[in-house]
Amino acid sequence: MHRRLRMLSLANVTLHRGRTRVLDDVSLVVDEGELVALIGANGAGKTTVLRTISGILKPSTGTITFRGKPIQGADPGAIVRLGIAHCPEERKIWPDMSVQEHLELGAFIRNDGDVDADMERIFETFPVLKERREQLAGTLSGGQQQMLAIGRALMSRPSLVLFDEPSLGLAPIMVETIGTMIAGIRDRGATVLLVEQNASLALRLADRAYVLETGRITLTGPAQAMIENPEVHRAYLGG
Amino acid sequence: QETVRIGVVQPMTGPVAYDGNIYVNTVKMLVDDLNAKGGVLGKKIELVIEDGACNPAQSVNAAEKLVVRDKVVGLLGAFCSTSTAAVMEVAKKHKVPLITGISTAAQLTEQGNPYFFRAVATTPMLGNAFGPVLPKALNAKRFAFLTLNDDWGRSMQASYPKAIESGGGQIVANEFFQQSDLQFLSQITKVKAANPDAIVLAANTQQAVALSKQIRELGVTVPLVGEGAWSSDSYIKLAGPAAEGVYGLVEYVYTIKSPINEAFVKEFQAKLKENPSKFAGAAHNVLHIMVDAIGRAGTTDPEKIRAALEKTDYNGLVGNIKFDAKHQAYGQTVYLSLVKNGVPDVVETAKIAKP
Amino acid sequence: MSATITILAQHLLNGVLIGCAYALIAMGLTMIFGVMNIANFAHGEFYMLGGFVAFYLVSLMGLDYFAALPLAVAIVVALAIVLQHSIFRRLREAPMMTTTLVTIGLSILLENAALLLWGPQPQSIPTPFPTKPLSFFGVYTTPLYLFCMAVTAALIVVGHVLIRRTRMGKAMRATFQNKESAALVGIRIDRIYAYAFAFGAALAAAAGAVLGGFIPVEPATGGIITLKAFVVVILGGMGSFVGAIVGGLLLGLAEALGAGYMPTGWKDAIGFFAVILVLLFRPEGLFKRV
Amino acid sequence: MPALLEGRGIAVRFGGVAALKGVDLSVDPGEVLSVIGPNGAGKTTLFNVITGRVRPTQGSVLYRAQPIDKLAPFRIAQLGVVRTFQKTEVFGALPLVEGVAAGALARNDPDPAERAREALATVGLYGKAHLTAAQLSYGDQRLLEIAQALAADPKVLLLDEPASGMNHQESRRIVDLIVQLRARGLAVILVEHNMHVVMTISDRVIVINYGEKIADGKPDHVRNDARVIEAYLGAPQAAHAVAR
Amino acid sequence: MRGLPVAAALIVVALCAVPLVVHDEYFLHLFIVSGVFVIAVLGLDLIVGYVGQLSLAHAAFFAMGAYTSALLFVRLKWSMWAGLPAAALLVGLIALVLGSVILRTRGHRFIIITVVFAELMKLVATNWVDMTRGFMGLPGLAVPPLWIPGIGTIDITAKSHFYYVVLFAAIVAFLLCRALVRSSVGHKFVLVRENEPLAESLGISAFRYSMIAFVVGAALAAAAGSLYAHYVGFVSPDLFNFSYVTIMLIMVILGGKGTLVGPALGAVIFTFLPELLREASHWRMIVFATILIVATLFMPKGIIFPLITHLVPRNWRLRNARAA
Ligand SMILES: Nc1ncnc2c1ncn2[C@@H]1O[C@H](COP(=O)(O)OP(=O)(O)OP(=O)(O)O)[C@@H](O)[C@H]1O
Ligand SMILES: Nc1ncnc2c1ncn2[C@@H]1O[C@H](COP(=O)(O)OP(=O)(O)OP(=O)(O)O)[C@@H](O)[C@H]1O
Ligand SMILES: [Mg+2]
Ligand SMILES: [Mg+2]
Repeated sequence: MHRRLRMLSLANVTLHRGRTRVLDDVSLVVDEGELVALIGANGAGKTTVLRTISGILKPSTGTITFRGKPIQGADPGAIVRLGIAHCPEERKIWPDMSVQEHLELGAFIRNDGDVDADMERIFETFPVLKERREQLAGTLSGGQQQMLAIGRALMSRPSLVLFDEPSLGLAPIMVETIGTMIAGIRDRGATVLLVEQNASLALRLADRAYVLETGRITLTGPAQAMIENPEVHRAYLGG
Repeated sequence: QETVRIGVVQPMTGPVAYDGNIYVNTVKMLVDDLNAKGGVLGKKIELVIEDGACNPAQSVNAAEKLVVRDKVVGLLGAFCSTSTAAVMEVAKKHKVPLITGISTAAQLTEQGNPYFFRAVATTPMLGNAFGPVLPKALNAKRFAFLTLNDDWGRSMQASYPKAIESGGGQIVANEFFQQSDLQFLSQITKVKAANPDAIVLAANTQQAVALSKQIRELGVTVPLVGEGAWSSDSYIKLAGPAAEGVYGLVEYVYTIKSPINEAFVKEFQAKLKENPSKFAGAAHNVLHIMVDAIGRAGTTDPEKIRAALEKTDYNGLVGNIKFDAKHQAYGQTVYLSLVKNGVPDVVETAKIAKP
Repeated sequence: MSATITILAQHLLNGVLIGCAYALIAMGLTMIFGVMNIANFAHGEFYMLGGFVAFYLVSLMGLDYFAALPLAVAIVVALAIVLQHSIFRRLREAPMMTTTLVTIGLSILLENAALLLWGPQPQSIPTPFPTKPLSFFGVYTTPLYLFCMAVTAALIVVGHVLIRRTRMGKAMRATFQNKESAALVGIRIDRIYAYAFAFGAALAAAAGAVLGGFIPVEPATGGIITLKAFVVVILGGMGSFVGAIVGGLLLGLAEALGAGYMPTGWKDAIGFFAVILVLLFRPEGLFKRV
Repeated sequence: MPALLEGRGIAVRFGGVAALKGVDLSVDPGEVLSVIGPNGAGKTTLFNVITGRVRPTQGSVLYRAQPIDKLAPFRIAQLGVVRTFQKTEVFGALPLVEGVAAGALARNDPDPAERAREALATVGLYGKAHLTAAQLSYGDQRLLEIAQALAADPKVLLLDEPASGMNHQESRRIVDLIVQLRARGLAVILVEHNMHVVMTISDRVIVINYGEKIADGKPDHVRNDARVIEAYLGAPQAAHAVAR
Repeated sequence: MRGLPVAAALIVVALCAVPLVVHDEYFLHLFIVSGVFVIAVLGLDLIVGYVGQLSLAHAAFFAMGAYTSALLFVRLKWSMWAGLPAAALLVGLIALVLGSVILRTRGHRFIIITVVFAELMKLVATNWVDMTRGFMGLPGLAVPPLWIPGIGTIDITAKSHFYYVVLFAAIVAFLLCRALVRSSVGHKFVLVRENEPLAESLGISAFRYSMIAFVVGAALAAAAGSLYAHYVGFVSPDLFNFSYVTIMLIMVILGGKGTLVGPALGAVIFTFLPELLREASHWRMIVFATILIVATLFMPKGIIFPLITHLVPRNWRLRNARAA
């Protein structure tokens, strides 16, 4: 593999919520064009890592750099404008806004005219969203909302996408679609940091992976090696 | 005690704060004058003023404080009739005399509260004095009523018609509006439909302005005559052209020709930069009546002051004032004013008969 | 035209005029209510401030009426931004009860500040319109009334388009439905709060400045304005500009006709009953917020 | 003998969307019935109908042979038909025991706190009873939801994606729990996209697609149904999903 | 926890001693008014603090209680002893009817419909002149003598006497509310407040328990209104003014909604505060509003509750540490 450009790196990031230390000296890197998975048990801190990168939470110590520039402490708006999109856990859709409006706002930071074309692409992946263009998102089914949240995140044309459990609440057939879609994102040159409870899916898609346990990175390596790691297999893949 | 304390409960905030403040400023000015002349009983007069906000509960709290804490020998006030009615109960409980110069609701004196005195004509008394002459003075036969829907407006519509009819008039419409109304288009349209020769109104400044403007805007050109703000500076200024030719039925107007009034108006203009309104006139009356009674009682004992008040025979801005058995003032002059070129001229007078 | 028909026509015209005034009053409230989800009890005070500032600009500083209106709105907006920055910014996570209490406090504060600053005297804004009424077949109105209707219509269209059609309007709605994901698509939350609050205040101030020409303003005006605005907003549906105008017109017509043909003492009850009925049978208001 | 809970021809329309088009189902004590189907098929809507949150446009729901589709949600819960939610619902600010006691209180149980502690013990949260619900991690909150439902002493328990967002180990806990509840004689209706969970514990599976029932039977039968594979499992990957 | 009953007893003793220590009748007057507000505000706290619905109709219930009692006195010569329970009962019934309509709405709609109801009631009080004398109100209400078995008849018109009547009523109201919120009913109030759909899905009728709080709250407000009417001797439609409900809400929320001690203390503080601010004359309401806004912003849990939780446990901790 030739040397790629470093896209994102977290160095010794620590974060507290109240008195608890939720992230403990977390360091990880994502190179341009890579698909990196972050797996770990419930409450390990995966969501917290993503929220810290996208500027919702501020780390207590440590640095986060994007394409060589420090971004820790910047606000989420500024971070999206750098090209980082975050598809949040539990969808966080806007219940009283239509499907179409979600996608339009997904492209909030863009001024180019291609928004409609991108929207069509989303509709191709999730035809049901096209059918429900005018429906208020609050009345969509759980899985439909998940698709909408993914579509919204992609509308900003990010160079780095943070996915937080994109397969949550999706039917098996849709899980496959999502898998294909995420692989496609990487194939078109974007970079992906993927958090998933469905570890088999994540490791199947990823180039490299990190394992997070109670706020600390405990293991890292190529995805294939992880799948073969007996510890990982027992804890996250089931055997 | 070094001073003779008189308590004042008036609205200094809330919907009628403007008029309440005029009252308060007037009594302050007049007390300075009285003190310059030696005060009463050889002591200085001290005013203790509290905001009642035209709200009965606040007025009660204010009065309680004045009587209990400040040990005032007498109370002036409570602007709105409901607040006065509430304060009356406090006066009675603590046996301190209370004089109002503003609250005109007839019931107040009918209860026979021994500590309450009213130095102003009630609406029925005004109606009886002026009703018979209105048809001729306004050259009108068909009268329509459009008044505030409160005790004042209701008692006007109840008591004026007989008096007006006795002068040859006829009532063709009875309409009301609310304290909270911002516009009166529906009511005016209804009144207009009755084809009156004159409209009888009851309103305070803010509503009076809007009312007279809107009446003209809906193409009604007949004379207007009203109780309330119709001869006051603030009304005339705000209503502008709409105030021209409006008649007022008032207990006091600053254009009264008498030495005592002219002196008062001069001082008022000099110190407060406007012409005294009827509220200033009322303040002048009640303050002097109270001080006069304290002087005649020769003591600051509220009970004795109460007794002295019953024997009041005071000559002031509006002539002679006495109290009847129920402590209702009579004998004073009342005025019909007409706004011409921004000045409310007196065009007719009458005397309040003993009830 | 026969007299009864002339009178009916006059009542209808009155109703439309009053309805426009109500719609104008309600628009800013429906905006803050429907979008920011704050029941703004200080709405009437922004109205009052708009009226007073316009009065001072025209009457005391001799400014041209048409220049004074936007300037008055701008001044109130500046104040709103200060208030938003110092107070409402801190209330983003607060429950409804807290925000309601704060707006009640603000309304007391603004009313009494106005009292201290300007005194309790009611003021009416001098307008350049001829005061001579216009008569069409015995039905009367004035140029000022017509101007008010025109302004109302214009503001309603502008407001509706702004909230429903523009990027900024959509960003506002998104922000108040879920701040976090709004931030994640790049919306600047701080600005959105400031814009939304300022826009609501601007509409209130515009109403005060325009209606102040024929309804005198005084420091205590706010209370009744807020109440009427709430009634209209419930009738029409929260957050809906179309609802505000329909609710306003309905209330205006109901009051005008009710007062025209019923004992006038119960006039206000008509609107209140309408509100209760609407809430019972169409709890989302006549217009949903779509 | 009539089934414990029975739905007959349930149909629901939301404006233009037909969410359910005449679905039948029935469940008996000690039985686990799974309802699966693609996203938007109408599974949550079916739960909403059974628990009284949505009124069916057609059809009826019978509990112990009595119609319950006109009852208020709280009445239905009091009868013993209790659910959990797809999007986690807990009493965030309250200590666990107080929140879980809700169901017992609703039945006027003499000792609601004790019932709450039992329910917490059943799902394995007894050790965290001193925390508030909001302090729990997502996975623990999902378990808490089941405890809340158990304290209401359900006869029919409806679980909406209890294993979503759980990793392999954690979803095993859910499986064990459901097995335990079935052994107690509860009827369980399960909506779940985790095929491992569904295939392990279901006695029967029904499959809904676009509001219509397209299959009904034993797990093995359903798994190999061509229509189910096409609409839901996805042909070649089906094995994959199951193997996870 | 053994300190608590002792503290409660001390507080009651201190409250009983007020008229013996406070000879200033004006302060005594404020204490009496506070006591009346304590009763009303405890009722408001049930619906606002425990069930979590912001009702702005509470002052209207207060006023309706005052009117009922006043009308019974003026028209039928019923004394306060009969008028007070009658007012509580009647207003409770009205709340029941009203609640059956409006408790189906929630959130902002509920808030506003309660304002509208209050305004409607005010219109009734002003326009039903034959019954209520409209704006003039009903004057001349009297405080009846109190007959205690074994002691005989006592005149309680003096402030120092009436104070004890109000104190007694406030303690009864407090104990009643305490019993209610500590019962399973109170527990259900809280569950409904915390997550209404969830409570419903677990078998708790949000409607029924909101209704209980609403009706009991209204009855308490009416009882307070009745006491107030007879104490002041006068009722008028101004009792329906928005300012009353504002002040009651301030008492509840800044006192600490969802507790009983908080709103009770809030009632005392916010009866005295505006009066003490009289010194500020024209600035009075501005100062008051500023205090209100600042306190709401920076003390979302109320002023009293944080004080208690911050001061008391520390002392206890110390004491426990010493004991150990
Ligand atoms: N506001 C908070 N206060 C205290 N602790 C918190 C807070 N928010 C999160 N935590 C804790 O931080 C830890 C990490 O949470 P996080 O949501 O990042 O986990 P996760 O790995 O995404 O888990 P899951 O797979 O369940 O989503 C958890 O133990 C959680 O309890
Ligand atoms: N209030 C509503 N208005 C319009 N459509 C609605 C409403 N509620 C649900 N729907 C639609 O009904 C259909 C069924 O939704 P439901 O939530 O029951 O799906 P589901 O089977 O639970 O899906 P998932 O697996 O994604 O949770 C969906 O297409 C949804 O968009
Ligand atoms: Mg997570
Ligand atoms: Mg679902």
